[in-house]
Amino acid sequence: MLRVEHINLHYGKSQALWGVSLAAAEGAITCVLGRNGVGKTSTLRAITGQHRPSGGRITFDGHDITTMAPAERARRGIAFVPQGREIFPLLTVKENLETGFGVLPRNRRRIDDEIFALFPVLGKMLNRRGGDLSGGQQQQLAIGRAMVTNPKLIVLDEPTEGIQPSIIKDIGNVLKYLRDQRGMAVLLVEQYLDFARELADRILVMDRGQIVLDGAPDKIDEAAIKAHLTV
Amino acid sequence: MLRILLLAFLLCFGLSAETRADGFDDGLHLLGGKFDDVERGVVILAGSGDQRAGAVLAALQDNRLMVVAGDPPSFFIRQADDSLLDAATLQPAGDAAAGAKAVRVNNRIRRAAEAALGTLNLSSPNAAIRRQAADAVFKARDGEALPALEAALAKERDPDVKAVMETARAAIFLANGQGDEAQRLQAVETIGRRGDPDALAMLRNLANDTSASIREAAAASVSSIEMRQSMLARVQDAIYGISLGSVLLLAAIGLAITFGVMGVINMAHGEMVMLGAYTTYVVQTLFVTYLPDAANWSLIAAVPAAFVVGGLAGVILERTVIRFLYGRPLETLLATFGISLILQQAVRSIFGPTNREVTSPSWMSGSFDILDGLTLTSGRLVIIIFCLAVFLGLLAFIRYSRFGLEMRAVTQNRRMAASMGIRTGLVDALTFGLGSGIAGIAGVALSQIDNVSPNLGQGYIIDSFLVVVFGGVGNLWGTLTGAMAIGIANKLLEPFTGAVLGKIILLVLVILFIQKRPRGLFALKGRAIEA
Amino acid sequence: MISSRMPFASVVVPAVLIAIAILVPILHLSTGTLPTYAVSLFGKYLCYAMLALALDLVWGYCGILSLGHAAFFSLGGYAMGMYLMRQIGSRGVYGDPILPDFMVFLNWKELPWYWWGMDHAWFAFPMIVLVPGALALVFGWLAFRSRVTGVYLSIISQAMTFALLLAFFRNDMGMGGNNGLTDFKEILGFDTGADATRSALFSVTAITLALAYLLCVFVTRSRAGLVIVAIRDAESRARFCGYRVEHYKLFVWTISAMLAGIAGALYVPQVGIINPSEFGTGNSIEAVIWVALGGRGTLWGAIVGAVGVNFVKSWLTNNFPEWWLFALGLMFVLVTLFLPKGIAGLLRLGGIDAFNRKSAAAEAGEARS
Amino acid sequence: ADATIKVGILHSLSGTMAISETTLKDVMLMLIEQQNAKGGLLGKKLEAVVVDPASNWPLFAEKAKDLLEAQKVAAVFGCWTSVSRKSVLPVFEQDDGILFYPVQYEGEESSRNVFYTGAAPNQQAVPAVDYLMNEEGVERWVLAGTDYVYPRTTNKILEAYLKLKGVGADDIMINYTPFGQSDWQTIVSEIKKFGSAGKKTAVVSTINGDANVPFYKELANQGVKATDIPVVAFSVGEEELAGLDTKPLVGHLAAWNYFMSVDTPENAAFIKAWHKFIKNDKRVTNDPMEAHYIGFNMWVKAVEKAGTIDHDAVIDAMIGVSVPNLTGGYATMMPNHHITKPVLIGEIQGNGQINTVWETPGLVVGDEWSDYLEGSKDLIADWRKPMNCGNFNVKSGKCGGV
Amino acid sequence: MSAVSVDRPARDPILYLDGISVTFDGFKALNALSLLLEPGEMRAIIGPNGAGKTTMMDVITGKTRPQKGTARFKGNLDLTRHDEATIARAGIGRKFQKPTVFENHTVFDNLVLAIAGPRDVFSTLFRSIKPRQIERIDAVLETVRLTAARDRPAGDLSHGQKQWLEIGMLLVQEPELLLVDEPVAGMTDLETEATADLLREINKTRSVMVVEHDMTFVRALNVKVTVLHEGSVLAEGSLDQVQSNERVIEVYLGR
Ligand SMILES: Nc1ncnc2c1ncn2[C@@H]1O[C@H](COP(=O)(O)OP(=O)(O)OP(=O)(O)O)[C@@H](O)[C@H]1O
Ligand SMILES: Nc1ncnc2c1ncn2[C@@H]1O[C@H](COP(=O)(O)OP(=O)(O)OP(=O)(O)O)[C@@H](O)[C@H]1O
Ligand SMILES: [Mg+2]
Ligand SMILES: [Mg+2]
Repeated sequence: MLRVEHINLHYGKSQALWGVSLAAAEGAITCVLGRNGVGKTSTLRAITGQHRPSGGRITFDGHDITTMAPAERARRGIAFVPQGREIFPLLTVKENLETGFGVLPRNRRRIDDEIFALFPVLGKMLNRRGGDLSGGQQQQLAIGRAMVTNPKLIVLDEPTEGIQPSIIKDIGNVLKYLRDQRGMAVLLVEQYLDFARELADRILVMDRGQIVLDGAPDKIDEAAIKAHLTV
Repeated sequence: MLRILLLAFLLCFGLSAETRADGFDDGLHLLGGKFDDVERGVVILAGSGDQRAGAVLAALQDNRLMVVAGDPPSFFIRQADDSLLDAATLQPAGDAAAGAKAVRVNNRIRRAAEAALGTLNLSSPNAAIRRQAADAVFKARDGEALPALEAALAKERDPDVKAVMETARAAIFLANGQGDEAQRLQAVETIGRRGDPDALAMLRNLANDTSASIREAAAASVSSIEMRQSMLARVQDAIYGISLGSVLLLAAIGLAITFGVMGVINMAHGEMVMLGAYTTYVVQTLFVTYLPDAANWSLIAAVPAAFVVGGLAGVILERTVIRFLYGRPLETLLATFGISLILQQAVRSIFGPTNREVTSPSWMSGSFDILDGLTLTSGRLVIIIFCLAVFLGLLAFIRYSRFGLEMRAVTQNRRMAASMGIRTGLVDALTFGLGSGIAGIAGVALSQIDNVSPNLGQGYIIDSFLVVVFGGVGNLWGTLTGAMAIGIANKLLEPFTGAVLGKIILLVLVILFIQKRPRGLFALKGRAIEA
Repeated sequence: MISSRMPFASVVVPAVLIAIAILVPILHLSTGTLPTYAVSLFGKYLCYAMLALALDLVWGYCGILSLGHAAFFSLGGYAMGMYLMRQIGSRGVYGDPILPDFMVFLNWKELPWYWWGMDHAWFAFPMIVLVPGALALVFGWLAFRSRVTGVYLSIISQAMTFALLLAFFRNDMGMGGNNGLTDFKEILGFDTGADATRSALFSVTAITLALAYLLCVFVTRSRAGLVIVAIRDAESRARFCGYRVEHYKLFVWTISAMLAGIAGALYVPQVGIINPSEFGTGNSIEAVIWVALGGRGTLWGAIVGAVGVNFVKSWLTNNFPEWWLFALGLMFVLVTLFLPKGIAGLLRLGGIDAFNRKSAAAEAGEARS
Repeated sequence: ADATIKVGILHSLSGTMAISETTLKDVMLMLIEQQNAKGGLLGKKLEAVVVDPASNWPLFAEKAKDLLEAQKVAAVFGCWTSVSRKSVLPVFEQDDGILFYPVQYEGEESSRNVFYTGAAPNQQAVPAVDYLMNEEGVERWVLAGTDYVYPRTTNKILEAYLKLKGVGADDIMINYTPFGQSDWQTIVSEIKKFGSAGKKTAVVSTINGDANVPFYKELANQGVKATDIPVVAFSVGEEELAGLDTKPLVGHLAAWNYFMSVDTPENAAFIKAWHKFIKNDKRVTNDPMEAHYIGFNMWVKAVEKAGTIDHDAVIDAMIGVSVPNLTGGYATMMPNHHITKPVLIGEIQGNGQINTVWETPGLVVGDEWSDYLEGSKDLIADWRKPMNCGNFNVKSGKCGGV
Repeated sequence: MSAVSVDRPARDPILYLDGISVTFDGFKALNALSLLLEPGEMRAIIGPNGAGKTTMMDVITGKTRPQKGTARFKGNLDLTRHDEATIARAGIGRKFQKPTVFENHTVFDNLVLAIAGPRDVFSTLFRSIKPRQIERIDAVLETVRLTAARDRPAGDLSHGQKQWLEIGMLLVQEPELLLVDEPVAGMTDLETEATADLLREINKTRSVMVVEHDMTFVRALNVKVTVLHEGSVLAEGSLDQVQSNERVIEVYLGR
C-alpha cells in the first residue's frame, strides 16, 4: 500500500533523515520505534506531505506521491493523527470531526457511531470547543477525526501519549479493528514498547535518522531494540 | 418687501380688471433682462393668470427656459427630450430657436418662481402637485396667496392635501396678522400640531401678539414643542448613530474576514473598498452610455460587479503575495501596505487624481420622516438595510456552509487542515476573495456618501481596524456591536462636544475600554486563546 | 542571544556614526563638498533611524507592535518646537515678545500654562524625554497591567496617536493647529539656518544615535534582554518562570518612547517644522516598515532600514515623481517575500549557513560511524 | 551658462492633496510648454523640474531645499495648503528663492520671497458675505469650517465683520469639523434647525478638501435647497464639483476670482489649450489654475524686464508687473506681493459649472494683514525699497519685531 | 462524589487546597476539590482524561482563578490572589503538559532564563550570570542529555527533547514545589525509568506533584497516589490500593 524508498529530509540545512525506507501493508500494523529526536515524526511528515523530502520516493497505491500536496494525499486515503494533537481549537468537537468530510462523497458525510462508542467523551462534548478539551480528550478527538475520513492508511504519531490506561487499551482494540475489519494499513509511531509489541505485525526501529532494525515482532531481538532505545 | 408690494399691486389690479391679455407678454419679455428684470417678469407672469405662465415659470426654475436675443427677445422651453417649444405658443419651435441660451437665474428668482408657481398650481388637477404647491405657499407665507388658497381649499377633496393647505393658511394668518381672532387661534393650534422647528419659529414670533389668548396659546404650544423637540433630538442622534454605525460596519465586515478570521493585517483593505467604489463609477458610466433608460438601477448592477472586482483583486493578491506569508502575520502588514500604495497610485494613474462622480439613483435620494421631526435620508436607510443584509448573509454563510467550516479550519491550523484533505490554497484564496469582495460591496455603498477618489479607502482603514478590534477579533457579532456602539456613541457625543472633540473622546474611551476587556467586546475565551 | 550573532556590529555601528559625525561637518564647512541640503537630509534620516531603533526595541525584541510611536516622536518634536518658538521672541511677524505668532492672530491674550518654562533650554530639553516617557508610562501601565497584547495593543496605540493627531489639529489646543510650529530662528543662541548650526545638529544627531544604539545593545545583551525576547516568544511561559512581564514591557516601552522623543526633538530643528500630521498613523506604519525592511530584531538592521528606505524614497520622489509609489510599494512587497529577515537577514545568511552545515555534518558523521 | 532655465514645480502628486495639486502640476507643464513654443525666455528654453512632496509637510521643505540648492531653479510654483507654505517659507527666505503660491489662503503673511497669486480673505470671504447680505437678505449665519488655520482666521474675520454690520451673536453659529469628516448627518440637521428660526439663513463654508463631497451629498439628501439655506463656499470649485451630482445643489454659491464659465476670449483660449494639453475635453479649469497662469506670466514678464533670472533682480522687477487675467481684466503685482483680482460670486449649475451672478465692480487689492483682526490691523507690507518690509507697523513706525 | 474535607493541621502543609471549584461556561472542571501536600512529599496524581488535573495545576500556579475555595502555599501565600509571576517567585515551578519552551532561545539560554535568582528588571539588566550558575546549567544539561544541543535554538528540538528541556528548566529554577504534568509522555521506557529516578532524587530536597498516566512510571515513583475524577478526589492511597479500587478500575484503568 505505502512504500517509502530511500528518503532524505532536511530542516533548512540540517539533515534529519538519511535514506529511510519502509513499507506499510494493507491489513497490517506497522510500528516505528525510536528514541526522542531520531526522526520518527520527520518520517511521518514526509509521508503525509507536511514536509517535502529532499531525496527518495514515496508511493501509495502504486502512485508516486513524493511531491503531492497533503490535501491530495488525504483525498487518496491517508489519514494522519499528528503528535501534539493539532486540534482546531476554536471549532467545536463536532466541527472538528466534520473537517474530515471534505474527502468523502456527499452521501457518505456522517460520523460513524463507532467513533462515539469508542470515545464516549466525544459524544458528550460535541459542542465544546476543541481547544478547551483536556490533553487526553484532544488526543481522542484527533484519532476520531482521522477515522471520519474512512482512510486506506492511517498514520499515527504517538497516539497513546497522555491517554488514560483504559482508553489506551481501547485504542489498541480500535487499531486491530481497523486492521482486521476494515483492512486498513496502519502506520504507528510509538515509544511505548509493550503496546507496540502487542499490536504490531511488523516493527521498525529508527536511530539517528535511519532505520536500524526491521522485522516481525517475534523475529526481532528484544535486546537489540532496547539497545537502540537506550541512550 | 418691495417684491411683495409689487405683487400685491399687480394681483389686485389683475384680479379686479380681469386678466390682462398682455400681462403674459410683458412678463415674458422681461425675462430676457438682468436679474432684477427677470424677477419683475416672474411677478408679472404670475399675476397674468395666463395658461402658459405655469409652463414658463416651471421651465425658468429648472433652467430650461431658453432665450434668443432680439427686440423683443424670443423664448423657448426645453423639453425633457431636448426638443424646444416656443414659449409664447407652446408649439414646437423651428429654426427660430437657433443659438438659444438658457436664461440665467439666481436664488432670488428661483424663490420668486417657486412662490408664484405655488399659487398657480394650487388648482392643478394633480394632487401631488397641489400638495407641493401648498407646501410652497406655506414656505412663502405670502399674504397675497390667501384668496387663491381659500378658493383651492373650498374645492379640495383630498384630505391629505387639504391638511397641508390648512397649515399653509394658518401660516399665512400668523405671519401676516390676517384673519380674525378665532381663525388665528385655530391657526395656532394647526401650526402647533406640526411640532417642527418651522412651527416653533412661527409661534415664537407671536410672543408680542396683541391678543392675550393667542399669546398664551402660542406660549403653551412653544413649550410643549420645545420639550418634544429636545427629546426627539436625542432619538434623532441615536438614529444617526445607527446610520454611521452601519457605514462603519460595512467598511469593517470585509476586514473582519481578512483580518479577523484569517489574521492578515490587511492594510490594502481600504483600497478594496476603493476599487468597489470605482467599479460603481464604471458600471454607472457603462449604463449611461449603453442603457440610459436603466441608469437609475446601475447601482444594483454595481453590487455584484464590485464583489467580483474586489474579490478577484483579493484572490490575485492572496495567490501572489499573502499565501507566502501565513504564519508571519506582521509581515502581511508590510506587504499589504506596499500593495495599498500600488493600488492607490494605479487608480490615480488610470482614473486621474480627481474625484469621480457617482450619482444617487432617484430611489436613494431625498429623505423621509420616521416620525414628525425625525428624519432619515433614504440613502442612509438603504445603506442600513443593505449593511444588515450583507452582515446576516455572511454570518449564515460562515456558520452553516461547508466552506465556512473549511475556512475556519484552515485559518486555525493550516497544516492540519491540509492533512484532513482540505484544499487549503483554494480555501485561502476564496476566503481572502470573499473578504475583499465584501469590501468591494462596501465601496458601492460608500460611493453614495463619500468621495470616489484614490484616497477613499484611507479614510476608513483606521476606523475599520478599530471596529474589528473593539468588537473582538474573530467574532462577527462583535464587529456588528462594535460598529454600532462606536457609531451611536459618536453621534450622541457630537452635539455636546463638537465633531472633533467628540472623536477624540471616543478614541480615549475605546482605549480605556480595551483595558477592561483586553480582547474586545466579544472576546473569544478558552484555553486555546489564553495559551 | 540574538545580538551575539553579530558582535562586531556593536562596535562598527557606533564607530561609523562617530566617524560621520566628525567627517560631515568637515566636508560641509571647510571643503564645501557636501551641500547644506544634503547635510539636513541625512540628519533627518538619522533621526528616523533613531525612531526605528526605538521601535525595534519594543517590536523586534519585545514583540510589542506599536503603531503609535509617531506619537512619542511628535511629542518630543513638539517639546523642541515649543522651545524654538519661544526663542523667536519678538522677531515674530507681530513682534510680540511673549506670544508666538499664531496665538497673536487668533487673539490669545496670554501664554497657556503648558508653555511656561519652555523658553529655557534647561526646562524644555528634559521635557523632550519626560513628556513622551510619561505618556508611555501611563499608557503602558494601563495596557500591560490588563494584559492587552497583540493586535489589540497595536490598534489602541494607533488610536492613541490618532487622538493626539486630532487634538493637536485643534487650534484651541494652543499648538499652532494644522500649521504647527515653524519659522524657527535660533537654537541655544545659534542661527538655525546657518551652515555651522546645521553641521553641528547633524553631528549631535549622529552621536546621539550612536549612544542610543549602545544603550539598546546594552539592554538587549543583558539578561533582561533575554527575558524581553522570551516575553516576545512565549509571554505566559515567562510569567511561569517568575518574571513580571508587565514590568519588563513597561520598561522597554518607556525607554523606547523616550528614544523616540529624542529623535523627534532632533528632527524638528533640521526640517524646520512640526505639525500634527507627524502624529499620523501612516508615519507609525512607515517606521514599522523601516524596521521590518532592515531586519526586525537586529539593531543595526533598523538603522539601515530607516536610512535605506528614506534614501530610496527621496531619490524616487525626485527622479520618478509619477512612479515612485509603484516602486516603493513593489519594494515592500518584494522584500517581504524574498527577504523575510530583511536586509540584515540577507547579510547574515552566510554566517548561519556555515554554522548549520557544520553541525549537520558533524551529526551525520556521528550517525555513520 | 546653463542651456536651460529650470522652473521648479512643487505640488503633491500622491497622498491626500494629490487630488487638488496634480492638476496644478499639469497646468504648469502646459504653461512652460507654451512658453517654449513661443521661443522660451531670454533665448533659453524653460525646463520643468517636477518633484513629489507627497502631501507630507516636512517633505515640502526638503524638496524645496533640493530644488533651490541642488537644481538651482529660477522660480518655484507650488504648495496648496497653508502648512506646506509655512513649511517651505524659511527655506525660500534662507536660500533667497522665489515661490508662487496659487491658492486662496488666510492672509497674515507677506514674505519677500513669496508671491501670493491666490485670494486673500478680503478678495473672497468679505465680498461673499456682502453679497448674501445685500442680495439674498441673509440675517443669520452659519460659519462651518474644517478645524485649521484658514477657516479659523477667515471665520474670525467674518465674525468681526458681521458684528460690525450689526448681526447679533445669537445669529452666528460656528462649527468646526476634523479633516476628512465624512459623516455630516448631525451637522446638516443642526444647520437645518438653525435655519428654521424664521430669519433668512446662509452657510459660509470653509470646509476643506475631501470633506466637501460628503457634505454636499448630505445637503442634497437632507433636502437643504439653495432657495432655503444657501451655502457659499470658498474652497469648492469646478474640480471639486466634478465628483458630485450637482443637480440637487443648484443655486448654492461659490466665491472665487475665476470661474470656468466666464465668457471671455482669453478664457476660451485657455480652456481649449488645456483640453488639448491634457487630452481630455471633460476636464475642468478652476481658480488656482488661473492663479498659476497669472503668476507664470508675471514671472516671465518680470524676468524679461530684469533681463536675468537672478532672484533678487526678479523679485524687485515683479512689483508693478501687470498681466491679463482670464476674466477680462488685468492682474497687477502689488508691493505687498499680493495681486489685484475681481471677486466673482457664482451659483452652482446642474452641469457642474458655476455661473457668475455677481461681480465686484472693480479689482480688489489683496490685503495681507486683515483690517478686522486685533493684532494685524496696524501692519502693512511693502517690499519696495526703502521700506522693504513685510510687517511694517504703522503705529510704531517700525518694521515688525526686528 | 466525595469531597474529602481536610482539617488544617498544626504544621503548615506546603500546599493546601480546600473546596476548590472551577466552572467553565457551566461545566464544572473542578468540583469542591480538596488536597493537601506535606513539605517534602511527592504525590502522584492520576485520573481519567478531563478529570481536572491540569486545571488544578492552573489554579495552583495562578493561571486560572477558582470560583470558590482556598488555595495556600506554605500556609501563608494565597494562591487565588496572586499572579503567575508572584507564585513562581514564591517557589512553585511547573512543567506543562504540552512542552513549552522559548523556541528562539538556545537551549542554554532557556536554562539561563529559568535559573534561580532575582527576577526584577534592575537585576537582570545590570547583573550578569555567575560562573557558578553556568556550571550548574551545564550539569543539568548533562542530566537531561541535551549537552549536544546546548547552542541550538530550542525550537529545533524534537517533541521529546523539549520535554527534557522543560524538566531541565524546572531543575535549575530550584522551586520548593514542583508541579510536573505528564513528564514521560513521548519518552521511551528507559527514559521513563530515568525520569522516575530523577524525580525521586529531586524529592529528597523538594516537594513534587506529578501527573501521569503511565502506571509503570507511577509504580516506580512509589509514592502516595491521588485519583481525581470529575473534578474531585475519587480515591487516595498507595498505588496498589487505588489500583484495586473498583471505581478507579471502572473509570480509569479499565478491565
Ligand atoms: N522544525 C524543525 N526544524 C529543525 N529541526 C527539526 C525540526 N523538527 C525536528 N527537527 C530535528 O530533527 C530531528 C528529528 O526530529 P523528529 O521530530 O523527527 O524526532 P522524533 O523521532 O519524532 O522524536 P520524538 O520522539 O521526540 O518526537 C531532531 O534532531 C530534531 O531536533
Ligand atoms: N477553558 C475551558 N473551557 C471549557 N472547558 C474546559 C476549559 N478548560 C478545561 N475544560 C474542561 O475541563 C475538564 C478538565 O480538564 P483538564 O485539562 O484539567 O483535564 P486533565 O485531568 O488534565 O486531563 P488529561 O489527563 O487529559 O490532561 C475537561 O473536561 C475540559 O474539557
Ligand atoms: Mg516525534
Ligand atoms: Mg492534563
